[in-house]
Amino acid sequence: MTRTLTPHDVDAVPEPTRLATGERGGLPGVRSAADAPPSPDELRDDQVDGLELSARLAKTWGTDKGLIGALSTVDHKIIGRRYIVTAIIFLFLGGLSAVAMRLQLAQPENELIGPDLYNQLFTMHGTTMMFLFGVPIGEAFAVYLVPLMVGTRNIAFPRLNAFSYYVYLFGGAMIWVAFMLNIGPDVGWFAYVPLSGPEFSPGKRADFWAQMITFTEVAGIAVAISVIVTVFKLRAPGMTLDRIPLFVWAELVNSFVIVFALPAVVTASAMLILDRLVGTHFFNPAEGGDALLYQHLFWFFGHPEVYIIFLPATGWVSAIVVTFARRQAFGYIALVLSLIATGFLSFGLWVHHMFTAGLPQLGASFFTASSMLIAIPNGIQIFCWIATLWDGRPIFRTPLLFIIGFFFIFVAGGLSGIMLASVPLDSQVHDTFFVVAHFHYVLIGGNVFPLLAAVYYWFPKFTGRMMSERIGIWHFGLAFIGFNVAFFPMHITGLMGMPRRVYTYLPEMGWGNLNLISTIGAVIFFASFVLFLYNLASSARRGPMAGPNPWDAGTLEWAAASPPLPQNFDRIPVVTNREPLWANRDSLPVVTGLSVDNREQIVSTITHGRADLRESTPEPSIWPFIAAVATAILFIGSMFTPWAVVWGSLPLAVALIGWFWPKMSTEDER
Amino acid sequence: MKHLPLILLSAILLSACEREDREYRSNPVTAETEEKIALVPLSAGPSGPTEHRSGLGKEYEENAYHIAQGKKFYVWFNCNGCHANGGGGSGPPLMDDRWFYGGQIENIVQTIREGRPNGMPSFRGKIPDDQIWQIAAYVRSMGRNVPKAAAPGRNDDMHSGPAEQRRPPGEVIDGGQVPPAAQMPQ
Amino acid sequence: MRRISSILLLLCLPLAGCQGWQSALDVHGPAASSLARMFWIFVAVLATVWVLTMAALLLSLRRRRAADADPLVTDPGTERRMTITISAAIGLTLVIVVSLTGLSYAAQKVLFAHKDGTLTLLITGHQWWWQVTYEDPQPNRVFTTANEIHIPVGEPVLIKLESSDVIHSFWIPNLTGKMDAITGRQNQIQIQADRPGIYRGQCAEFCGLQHAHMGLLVVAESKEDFERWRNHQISSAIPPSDAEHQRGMEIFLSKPCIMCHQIRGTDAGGKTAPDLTHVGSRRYIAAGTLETTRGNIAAWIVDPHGIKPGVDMPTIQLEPNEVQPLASYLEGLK
Amino acid sequence: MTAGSSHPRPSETPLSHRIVLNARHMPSYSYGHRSPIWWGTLSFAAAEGMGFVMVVGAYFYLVFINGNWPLSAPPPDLLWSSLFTVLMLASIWPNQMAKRDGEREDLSRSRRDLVIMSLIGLALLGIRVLELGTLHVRWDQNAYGSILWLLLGLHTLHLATDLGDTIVLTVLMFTRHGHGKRFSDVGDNAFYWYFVVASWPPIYVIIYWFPRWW
Repeated sequence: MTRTLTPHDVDAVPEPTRLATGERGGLPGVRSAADAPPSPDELRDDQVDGLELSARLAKTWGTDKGLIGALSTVDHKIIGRRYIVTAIIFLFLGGLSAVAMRLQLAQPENELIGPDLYNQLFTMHGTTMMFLFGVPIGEAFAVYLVPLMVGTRNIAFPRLNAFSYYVYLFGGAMIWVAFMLNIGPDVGWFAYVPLSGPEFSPGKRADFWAQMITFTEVAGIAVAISVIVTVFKLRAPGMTLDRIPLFVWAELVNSFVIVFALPAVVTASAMLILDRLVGTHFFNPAEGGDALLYQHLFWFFGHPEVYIIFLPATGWVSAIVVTFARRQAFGYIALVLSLIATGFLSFGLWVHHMFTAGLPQLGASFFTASSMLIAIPNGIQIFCWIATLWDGRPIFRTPLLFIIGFFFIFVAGGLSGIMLASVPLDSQVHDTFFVVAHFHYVLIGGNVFPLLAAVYYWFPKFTGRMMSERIGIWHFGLAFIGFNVAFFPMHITGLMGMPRRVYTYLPEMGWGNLNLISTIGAVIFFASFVLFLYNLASSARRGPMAGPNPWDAGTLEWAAASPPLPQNFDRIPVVTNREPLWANRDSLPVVTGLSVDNREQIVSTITHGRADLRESTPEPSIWPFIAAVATAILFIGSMFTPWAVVWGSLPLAVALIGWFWPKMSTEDER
Repeated sequence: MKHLPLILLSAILLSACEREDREYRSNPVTAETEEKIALVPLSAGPSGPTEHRSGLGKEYEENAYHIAQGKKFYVWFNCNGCHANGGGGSGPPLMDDRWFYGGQIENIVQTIREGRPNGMPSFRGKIPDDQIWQIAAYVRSMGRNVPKAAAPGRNDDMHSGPAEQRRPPGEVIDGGQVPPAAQMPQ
Repeated sequence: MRRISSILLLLCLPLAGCQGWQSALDVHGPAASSLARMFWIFVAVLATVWVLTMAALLLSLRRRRAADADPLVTDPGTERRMTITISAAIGLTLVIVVSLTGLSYAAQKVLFAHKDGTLTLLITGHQWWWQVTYEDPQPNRVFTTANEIHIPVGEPVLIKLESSDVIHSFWIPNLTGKMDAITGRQNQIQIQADRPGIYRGQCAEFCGLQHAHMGLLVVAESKEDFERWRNHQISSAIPPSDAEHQRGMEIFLSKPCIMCHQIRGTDAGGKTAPDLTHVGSRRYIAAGTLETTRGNIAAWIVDPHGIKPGVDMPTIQLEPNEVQPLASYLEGLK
Repeated sequence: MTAGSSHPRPSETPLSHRIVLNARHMPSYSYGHRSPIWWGTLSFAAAEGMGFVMVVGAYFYLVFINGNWPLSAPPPDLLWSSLFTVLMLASIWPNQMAKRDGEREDLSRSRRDLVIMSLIGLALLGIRVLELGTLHVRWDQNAYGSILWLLLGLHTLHLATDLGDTIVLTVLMFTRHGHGKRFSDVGDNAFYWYFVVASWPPIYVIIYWFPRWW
């Protein structure tokens, strides 16, 4: 065998000129403070080494103790951990509401749950899974892992990142508290007007839904921008575009999709809440509005949303397949290009959610074609992963098992999606349990199974301990069986004419047995999650210790300690290969010269990843938390009076000024 | 101090859920609510007529669902035939603060149920009691005499002025009094 | 084992899906049958794709690499072979996708092509029942009914769909796919039944509390039966034939019923609830929820919210001895 | 170590370091696309621009749904809005100066430019208030009024946000923080102002001229 690799040779570290730009900070002819030589009093990491370096950096980058310290932290790992835990709590809440619904549907004319509660339950289930779990979980992993994987010490805009977490938390808490108070939204997770409009949804229920959208979208866009800039500007020297880990590529494309898709749903929910609260007529046909406008806006976001949920999962799959196949990814370029293609195509499919709305036929068939076309980039990804496994030496640990489960389920879901892309077929199965089955195959197969794999895979990095393999196998078995038993029969129930979102059905419809099977499956599936919870809890305390790199993986996060120290890396690594740890098994090439006493990071160039600046990144601050509280007050207040937008913006402005007001840092003292 | 959040939460709980509760099946099927409301403020003797209000009215006029139902029935039962959208026509306006027969919800229920001179028919036996309460709650919302958070928004209909929730909170001259402007000169 | 079980489940699909009162695969109309045929073509093609992909996946799990191989080292020959295989697979995917799109488009053109028919219905979705108006050039032959439509066999029937409140979706799976009834718009769909029968449909777009109980029946019958039915529906309600019915009618007319319901030929003229002129001739009441029997009618009148919580039909004050005549009268409105 | 059994070389200790580059003398900040903040601003502008695109899309959707436009209202007056447009376009010049003087790290000129920009922003906000009085339609009158107010409100929101940002930065430049990296912030603030300016002409044409042509 011969070594055929990336553009550059593996072993040789490129010349420093190829790793750094060497350009001045100020413009030509300007004596800029940017180019002032660093203060000689400031300790730099070429002056200390070893444990002392680690300890000093940990102090510089650490988070203060106590509540204020915890709320002020800007450490991407702490925020990321909170994000992940919160999203998984919402996953469990969504799961519980699903089990409640399944119990109600277990037999015809069951009287366990009435229509009002049932409608709130399925709305909460969908809303939670899509907005409070699906979108945030991908971003949460990005917040934790992307800075580690690109070899930097913190995410770009760490305060914005902290702010986004609190906004997300408040939004999620708000809607669940509303649900507990019997003010939960009851209009479905896409809240079609006029049902969700002022006339047919009295009270505050739909307002809570619409404001929850605003909360999560503000949070989502903020994180997406942090991730984009982290990937663009904070990559370790030498990490050219073609050496970016596939996971990071997936999160990057995902962030772009978020930035361009989320404004559509914010527009839709803003129009909805304006209709409801100040009497605008966007969706009132009697005054020139149109109910379908809402559907267009919502699905212009709603379909990319599916890919916002799926794209990070492709990143997890790529990372895990490569590690456990013991082979670098086959078709790296093809994988990256299909990610980008998926991102673009996802904006051209939205009408296939509206095939039964009576739109012009020719337009509809255009969307059939584009919807089916997305099978191509997804097919390329699937085939490349299979090829990687084919030429590898698969090691069957729990993460890989879940990935295999992902293949089985996701491919089936993707194929049934092709049926839904066809206008005529969709006219039969649209809004039935067939669709319910389809999107659970796609979403659980395409997101939850990879997520579980990812948790098993990165748990040692997050906590320093391994998860139990024995329980993991049981977890996988139960989850796989439970899932299929729960959701496969739904294809048939749907074809037998059962519409979705019905709280009960007549005995003579003949759907009873299939529904009972689904319910049994749902209970098994939920049991597997209880097992998962137990595994998490017991492994976090008693699991065997994991070293920095328990799986012998190749990407940079495994060069950091498990769990990583606040500074991530004692020195910023220099990247010479797509899988740096596989290419540098004896010693890691690094950059020195960064401050030990101040939070300095390397800023690099976008394409070639050449080190350009050593910029300082923000210190911890309580202001993002205060700003998030002010934002929550503004958003919640505006559901009750439009004037909250005015008076609520004052505390927000104060918080933002506090946030951006420079502190007395050494930089300012000079 | 430790229990403060809990107390706060239960306080919110108590205040919020009533407003959003959806009680479909009205109380005892046959019951007509036991309100004793004077039809007119006149009575023999020095004191006014005794009244008894059960407090049921609050349940209706602070509940968004009931008011919304009332809004629907207001149209279905053709109230707007005489009262228009509250501005009045052949019947008196309902969105101002002038009430010939009292502007509390109990008075309005009484008016709908018993009818009034000069054209207001009695709907006893024509409209079930709980729907009368719902309509009365809606009538109360026309002059914004209900909590803002429970008042209805605009309808998917032609625009006929700001929706009930966007009107300024109104004041009602209490039970069965004739406003000064409508009194006979002494 | 798991694979076998899921394949077994897949095999169950045809068995289970083909029967059923409201099944999309139990076809009784030309549209539904071509849809079902297309569905099976898709299933066959896509299931094959799935099986092939899974076979490739399972084969790929064999360990081909030496235990101590460097994960960065790849063999150019293998790379080339895998590239060719994947390109072929992608090419095949493209072919499949293009042909399925073509098939879909062709079917769409045929299915949704306008066919000439004589009968036009206006169906209005309400929360939570269907109002049906049979249109006719002669105004005196226009009539309104609810939740049950009759159509002549073998004839395309044009249905105009409107909504009086929120979005509903009209769907008779045995006959054809669904179409939404959207506030402020009018959509059209054609249905046609090939043989006589009773087909059930149900609202398919979530429309609020009682979305689950918003069914309707399509009764397909011979042209003669249909005309007989139509002429009967046009006529006013049959007057009460005996004392009990007479008393039932009196109760009906003295109660809140008349505020919303209409019985043509009596003083009851409400327009906001289903027309009851021939309610006894309909197979179901409460929008496909209860079979029309005297007992069910009584149950529905006495406690509508026990059957459809949240429905606009109120609970009314009735004396115990009023229920029987009322139910009996309504049942008699054939 | 459970993972050890099936894995070739799990590592338990951190790798040793091999120094290949020294960053000690790299600049501590820079301007334009070399600075992360610039990319952050660009991304926000992209997201918000998408918001504008959505609302504009909704505007034309409603136009085509209705056929007649602007429904039953007369088109809005041109006076204040045109004045607003002229001032907005004129602000490009001082804005460009602020950017240039910031890049030159010239404190006194930057201060002057920022004060000018703050005043222009305030004037624009004032004109906007007057402009709102000449629309001849309320947001709750019909769908045309609704979308018109939404579009204008969205732009006003951006105007107000950037004005607040400019004022804070101006104050900052008059404190002891007015040096070093702040100059880069001046450039980024100017960059965001370009976005606010650039988003206006299309909206102006759509709101004020399109109804006259339709």
